[in-house]
Amino acid sequence: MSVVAENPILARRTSTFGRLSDYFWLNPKLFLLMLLAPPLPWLGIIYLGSLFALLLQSFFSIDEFSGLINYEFTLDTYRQLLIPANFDIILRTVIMAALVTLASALIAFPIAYYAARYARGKWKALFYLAVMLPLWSSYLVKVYAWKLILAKEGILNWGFAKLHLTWLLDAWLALPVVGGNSLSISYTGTFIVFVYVWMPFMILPIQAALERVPVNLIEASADLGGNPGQTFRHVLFPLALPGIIAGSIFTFSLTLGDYIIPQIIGSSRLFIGQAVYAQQGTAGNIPLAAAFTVVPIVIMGFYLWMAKKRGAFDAL
Amino acid sequence: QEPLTELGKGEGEVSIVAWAGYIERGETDKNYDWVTDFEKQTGCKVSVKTAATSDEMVALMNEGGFDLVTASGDASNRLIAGKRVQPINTDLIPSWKTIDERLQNAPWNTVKGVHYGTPYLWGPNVLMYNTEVFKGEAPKSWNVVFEEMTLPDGKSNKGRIQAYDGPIHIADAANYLMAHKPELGIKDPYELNEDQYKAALDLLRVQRTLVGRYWHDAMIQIDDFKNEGVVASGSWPFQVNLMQAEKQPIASTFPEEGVTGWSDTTMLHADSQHPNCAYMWMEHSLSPKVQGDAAAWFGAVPSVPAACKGNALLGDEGCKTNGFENFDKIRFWKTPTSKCETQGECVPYHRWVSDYIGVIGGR
Amino acid sequence: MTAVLFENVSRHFGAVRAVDSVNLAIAEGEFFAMLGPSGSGKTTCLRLMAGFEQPTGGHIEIFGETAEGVPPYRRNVNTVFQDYALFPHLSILENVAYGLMVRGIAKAERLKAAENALAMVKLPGYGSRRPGQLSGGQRQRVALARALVNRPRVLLLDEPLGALDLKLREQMQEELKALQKSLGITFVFVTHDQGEALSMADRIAVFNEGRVQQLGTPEDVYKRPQTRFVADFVGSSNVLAPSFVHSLGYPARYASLRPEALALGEGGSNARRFSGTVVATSFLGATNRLTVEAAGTRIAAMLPASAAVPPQGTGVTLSFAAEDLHLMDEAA
Amino acid sequence: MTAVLFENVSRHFGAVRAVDSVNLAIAEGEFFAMLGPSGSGKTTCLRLMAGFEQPTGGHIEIFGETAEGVPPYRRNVNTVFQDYALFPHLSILENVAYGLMVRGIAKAERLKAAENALAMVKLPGYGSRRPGQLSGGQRQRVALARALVNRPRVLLLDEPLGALDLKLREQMQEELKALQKSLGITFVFVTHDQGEALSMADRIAVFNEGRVQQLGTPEDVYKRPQTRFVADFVGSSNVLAPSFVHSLGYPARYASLRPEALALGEGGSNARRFSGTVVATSFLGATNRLTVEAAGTRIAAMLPASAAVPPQGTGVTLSFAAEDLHLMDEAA
Amino acid sequence: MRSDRSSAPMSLKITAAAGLLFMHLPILLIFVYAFTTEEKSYQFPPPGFTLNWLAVAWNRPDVWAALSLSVRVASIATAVALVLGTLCAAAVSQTRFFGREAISLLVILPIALPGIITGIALRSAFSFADIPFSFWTIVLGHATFCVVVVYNNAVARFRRISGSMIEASMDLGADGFQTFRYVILPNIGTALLAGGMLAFALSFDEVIVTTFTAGQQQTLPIWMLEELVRPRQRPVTNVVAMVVVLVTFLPILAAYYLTREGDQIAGAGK
Ligand SMILES: Nc1ncnc2c1ncn2[C@@H]1O[C@H](COP(=O)(O)OP(=O)(O)OP(=O)(O)O)[C@@H](O)[C@H]1O
Ligand SMILES: Nc1ncnc2c1ncn2[C@@H]1O[C@H](COP(=O)(O)OP(=O)(O)OP(=O)(O)O)[C@@H](O)[C@H]1O
Ligand SMILES: NCCCCNCCCN
Ligand SMILES: [Mg+2]
Ligand SMILES: [Mg+2]
Repeated sequence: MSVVAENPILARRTSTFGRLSDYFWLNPKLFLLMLLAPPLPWLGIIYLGSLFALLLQSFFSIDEFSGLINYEFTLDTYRQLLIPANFDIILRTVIMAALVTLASALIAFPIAYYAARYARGKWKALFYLAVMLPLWSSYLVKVYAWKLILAKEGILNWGFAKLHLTWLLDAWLALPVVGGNSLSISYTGTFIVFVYVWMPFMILPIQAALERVPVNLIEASADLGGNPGQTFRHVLFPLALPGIIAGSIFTFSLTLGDYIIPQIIGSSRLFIGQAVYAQQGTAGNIPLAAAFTVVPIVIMGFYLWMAKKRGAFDAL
Repeated sequence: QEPLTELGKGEGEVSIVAWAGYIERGETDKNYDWVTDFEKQTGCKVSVKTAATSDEMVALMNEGGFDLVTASGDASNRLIAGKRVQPINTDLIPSWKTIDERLQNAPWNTVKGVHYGTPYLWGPNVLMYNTEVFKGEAPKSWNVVFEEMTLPDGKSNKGRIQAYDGPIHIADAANYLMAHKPELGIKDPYELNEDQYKAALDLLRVQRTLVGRYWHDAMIQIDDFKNEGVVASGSWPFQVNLMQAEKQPIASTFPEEGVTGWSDTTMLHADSQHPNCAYMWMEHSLSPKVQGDAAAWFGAVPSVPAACKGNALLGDEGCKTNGFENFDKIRFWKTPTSKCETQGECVPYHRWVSDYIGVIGGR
Repeated sequence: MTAVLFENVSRHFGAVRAVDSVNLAIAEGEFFAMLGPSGSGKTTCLRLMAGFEQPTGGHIEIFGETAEGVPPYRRNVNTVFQDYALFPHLSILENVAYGLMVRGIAKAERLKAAENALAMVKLPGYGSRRPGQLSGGQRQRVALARALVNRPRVLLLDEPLGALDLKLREQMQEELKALQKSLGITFVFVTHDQGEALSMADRIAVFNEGRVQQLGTPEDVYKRPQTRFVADFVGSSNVLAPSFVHSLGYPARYASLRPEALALGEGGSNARRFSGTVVATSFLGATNRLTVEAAGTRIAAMLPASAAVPPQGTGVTLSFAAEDLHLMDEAA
Repeated sequence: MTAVLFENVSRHFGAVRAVDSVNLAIAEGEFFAMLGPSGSGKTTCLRLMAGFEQPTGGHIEIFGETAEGVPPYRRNVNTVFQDYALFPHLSILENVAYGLMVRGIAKAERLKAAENALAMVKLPGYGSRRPGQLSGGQRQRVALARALVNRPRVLLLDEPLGALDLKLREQMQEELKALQKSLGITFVFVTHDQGEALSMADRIAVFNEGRVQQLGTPEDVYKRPQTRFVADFVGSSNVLAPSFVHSLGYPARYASLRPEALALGEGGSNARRFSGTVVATSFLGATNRLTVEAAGTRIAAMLPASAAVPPQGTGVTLSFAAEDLHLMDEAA
Repeated sequence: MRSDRSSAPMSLKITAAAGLLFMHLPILLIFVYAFTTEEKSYQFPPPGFTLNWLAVAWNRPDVWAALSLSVRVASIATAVALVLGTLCAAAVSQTRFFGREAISLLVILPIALPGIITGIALRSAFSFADIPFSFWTIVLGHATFCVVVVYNNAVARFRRISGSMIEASMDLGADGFQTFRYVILPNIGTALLAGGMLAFALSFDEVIVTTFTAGQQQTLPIWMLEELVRPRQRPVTNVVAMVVVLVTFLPILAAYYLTREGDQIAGAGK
């Protein structure tokens, strides 16, 4: 049955791969370099390079009449970023992103919790698909579907009328700030659609985080006298937090940057994404557009840093 | 830059930045098609990028990659100043002579005697309204979109009107003030000193409280009139025509304060890759058939008076209906500059841009 | 007083009878061990006591009060989980103080109590660390402190020493035993390590397939196993078949014979003896293990390290005191 | 012939001296055990032999050939991993045939060899299953077959029985030993279980902190520990302080005294003896363990189960044969 | 793992069900309007039912052109993402080096930053480098943010391949390439497939980045945007959307089952 050599040390391999393999074994650093050779230039040079180039543009200015860029270092653009009209845009967007994130987490949590802790077997698969289907359905078409729902002549109004609840809707629309002429022309509408479109991004990370919470920690809490509410507050929630943070990277960032939703469902008050889009595309003011992008970059920078600290990357 | 001296063979394609409804190939209505034949005859395939505002057009031209643009007066001078467009050789455009003389040397297409493009269409910014709400009676004044009031149907105009989402709309406010606050001394709605400008913005701030959503895209405005309960707005004849074709209760009017308007020029990009096809298109665009069809479709006035006669789509009354005789009453879009004829020092366009964003944002 | 009473308690999961008609009466202050192979229902019994499972049949009382339907957080019973189940996001001190916190004890007071509990398990000053920064043995002690700080009337321990290595395990066994004595709390201890159960418990319940096979003192179950299963499972006893037992002069019943009861040679006049061939030997430090084949049966004998070990293949005679052979209840 | 030779081999990870100037000469055909506490460098030594680590100092030879710089796949040495490391995507047969496949042996031939190897580890007919469908003990045997099918000159085993439960572990110990004998392959076996090392190995190297503390036969290390560490680690010996040793009539040196060498009572005339108080007793089944405090030293004695156990608190005299006390090399 | 109490509290069931309903009703609406007889506006409830739009959509060449571009872009972007993501995952999980952490951050960045930033950054880089818009500029943008899904899937799987499995292979005589071929690839294969499918779906539906990197080319989402703003036959858009939902559903389903099974395989060693 002796089908292999008796030598304690086998001969060197002569095939190309064999030699290469020996070579990499002896030079692990070179091997690492080989692995990183394709992705690192792509992400580290092309992508990061583009980002830096963009940031650099924010230090130029634009000739107001002809719309051509004036390649001279200036902080003017940033001064412009902070004029009240622009600052409003930033504030409005960040508040919206925060609220959308909060609401997404609130709606996503029960779904994720159920899927993680109770759904089994076939149900679990069904839940997963039920989350994935809306997640991957065409973003644009979803947004337009909401336009139909929220319009003054739309389905929601129709439904409220059928239920004789139009007064309720009108009362809401009469409120300052959140109200408006119709839901599709109000912050309420923008908010609903943002939540709808980004919320699925929250479910899977929370579910993943919850699934990693060992059941016996929940039992331990009960064992030590914690009632279900206390167990949730002191054990489950803190341990699901990395998942919530991971999910909120998406909800927050996607809200910060989107320009399509507030354009279609909104009251013409700009969001950062629209401002960037408008400055870049409509006004051709690349420096100001670049300065606007600094806001999400800084915010997401902090966000990622915090997420990393909280171990949220594992839940992505 | 020296213009082309001789027309060569077509390059096979031409790309045009245009207003919605300006260049139709029969996709919405088979009868309105002035592209297919051109492509067949010249072998130049036409691609169109629609832009919703003049700013967008300027930005697209700055970015490059296009041959032609149908620029309004508030964009054309900027394009010329920025050297984004090139002078044209009118000799290469046989139909140049047929152009309405009022337009041949208009300040928005001719600088220091040099022509930058061929006039395409012109027209007014009309007041579009819902005939049911206004009980069949056209509103007399622009005040329905500037001041809170009860409309003939007994409900407030609040939340039921719209305004154009472009800084040039400040001129509409100034135009309104010319009639209602003569003490401001506005002579030209595109040339405003600080006080006049401030008064216009104040008026627009009032308007903001009445407007639910500003209109940016012609098609979306149509949607808003149909689905969002909007009943009055400054608009283009284009939207009016489309909705009337759909049997919507829509009409338009020239209010007593007069109107702003646009006169558009087909301009050639400085770095055009397909100048021959571009010249062919400019020539094509001046043919009475195209002029008439396009004017009919958009609800505009042709630049070639010959088009007013015998065009099936436009009809013989078409030019008159669309304002052929009102040329002098229309205050055409142009770019506000700091040096201005009427008062020496005016608020320049970049302030209009940022301040209008502020007004819409509630500042 | 009876701390925990099981009357015909069953817990079935579908067709699986995890716990099947178990009767137990654990006395107050007792160190009670549940011993059995994997899957025999020990953990399920413990979970029934803690309240994580509800019985599908029978009746449970804790200190005379009915326990069915009472959720875990309303039972004055605490558990030390096999893998400790420390809260990874809380410091050691917060872990230990957790039970007091959810009961609404003021912060200063509960932290002080937690400090004391940590001192009791010999981990003073470790309070500010996180569970991840402790070794297995230290975590085990934190789990213990976290349970004890609540002053439970019954402490349940599910293989608390399973994950520790030998040295630490022996040390913790002694500490646990001492702690139980000094506190006087009833301990219910689950293990599948017979040595651990024998050395620590006052009484042992031997489980198999959801049922209690034997319940008695360590000596009882070790020396007087009632079933073949117990004989085989508790210590590595030789279980002899009825025919072989008969040939030694006993009734034809199954019997157990401890390896250490066997000696080389003819033995005294009262001794019983049989002959066989050595098939294997091994050195175990304190003892040598001899495997002898006699009449087709393999029998292990444990000889003191001082005795000479006959080499493999030699014929030997082994003897034992007549009373060391234990006849079992089970018929042939 | 020397199968594996370590000459002053070191493997440092930064400041950590995982292996520190180790000298070993493992003979061909030997069953060699490496014993030591966690972190003492056993695994690192094994990995140096397999080629997963390169020494930072010293020299390694395998059957006389220099091993430094030779990647694992060119060493005719195979490893049985602690967690078996079976390939989950391959069938059992494909797992076992893997080594032959990558060497380019024809399919029919390698599958036949794999079948044979499976038969050798008593798993014939299991070839078509997946690793996930086997129990822990069965997987362990597959790992063994997968290594052995390559006819390695040295087989390295890293705590191969660590994950098995007691019963299975004892069974596998016997099987491994028998296999090694029949095949004649050199086995290098890592464990932290002293019992396992003592019962299985021809020679044992006791590791501590990256160094070999003692190298010898099981009897050597068990009965004649050279250092306190060895005495303490191998079996639970009593390590006696020089003063106490002196009081018993020996030179004032550290000494070890095995618990099972102690007996209750005065003993024979040659015996040494001391008196003390019983502080703890525990029943271990085959034996009783007595902890006695004498002159401030706690000493454990292992008494046969048959002997009566004096209750806690009584004064007792313990005796032992003079030669059972082992003086260590370490000075006071 | 031991299961929780067998059934969930009522309140949880209700909130979870309500959440799922919220997620699905609007999608249903998309489907409904694919069959309406009203062409110009979205009248509710729809005045009539017709299958006509399926045929109309089928015969629209612009739909096919956009679809074809989207499929080609998504395929190539996915392929690129597979290679880059796998290499990154291998480097991060199989080796230790300075800057390892930075790489995982770098990979996540394109998805963590809003698409509009990725979009205009690349666009201005293209214009700076005088690169004209083309198929490849779209692919470049998409591949950049698709890398992360492949990476995440691969890293998770690499983490579960015990290090000793790779050592076992080498120990048994397999060199680096053989180990990759016979051990690593079969074990990460399903994870890569799953990651690839998600990447495909992500690329297939991307509007914002595409807007900035496509120039005048029309991918399916760009076509939809145009169509939604300037509708000709509104229901056609819904038909296309519905078909896209149904078609993307298949790879998602497949990805789910692939990673499922993968879990069992990878977990079997424990
Ligand atoms: N939630 C459950 N659902 C189904 N079967 C279960 C459940 N919990 C336990 N079982 C089954 O009940 C039996 C007893 O399990 P239990 O955990 O009580 O055993 P154990 O004695 O603690 O074993 P171990 O020593 O392995 O921990 C086993 O067959 C187990 O599979
Ligand atoms: N790759 C490494 N990098 C840094 N330190 C290491 C590495 N491998 C091992 N060590 C350290 O070297 C020392 C010896 O480790 P080794 O794994 O050889 O111990 P061991 O005797 O096998 O322990 P155990 O019984 O726990 O397996 C330990 O302190 C360990 O932390
Ligand atoms: N359905 C997919 C939603 C689109 C999200 N795009 C994220 C890309 C970030 N650059
Ligand atoms: Mg258990
Ligand atoms: Mg080790």
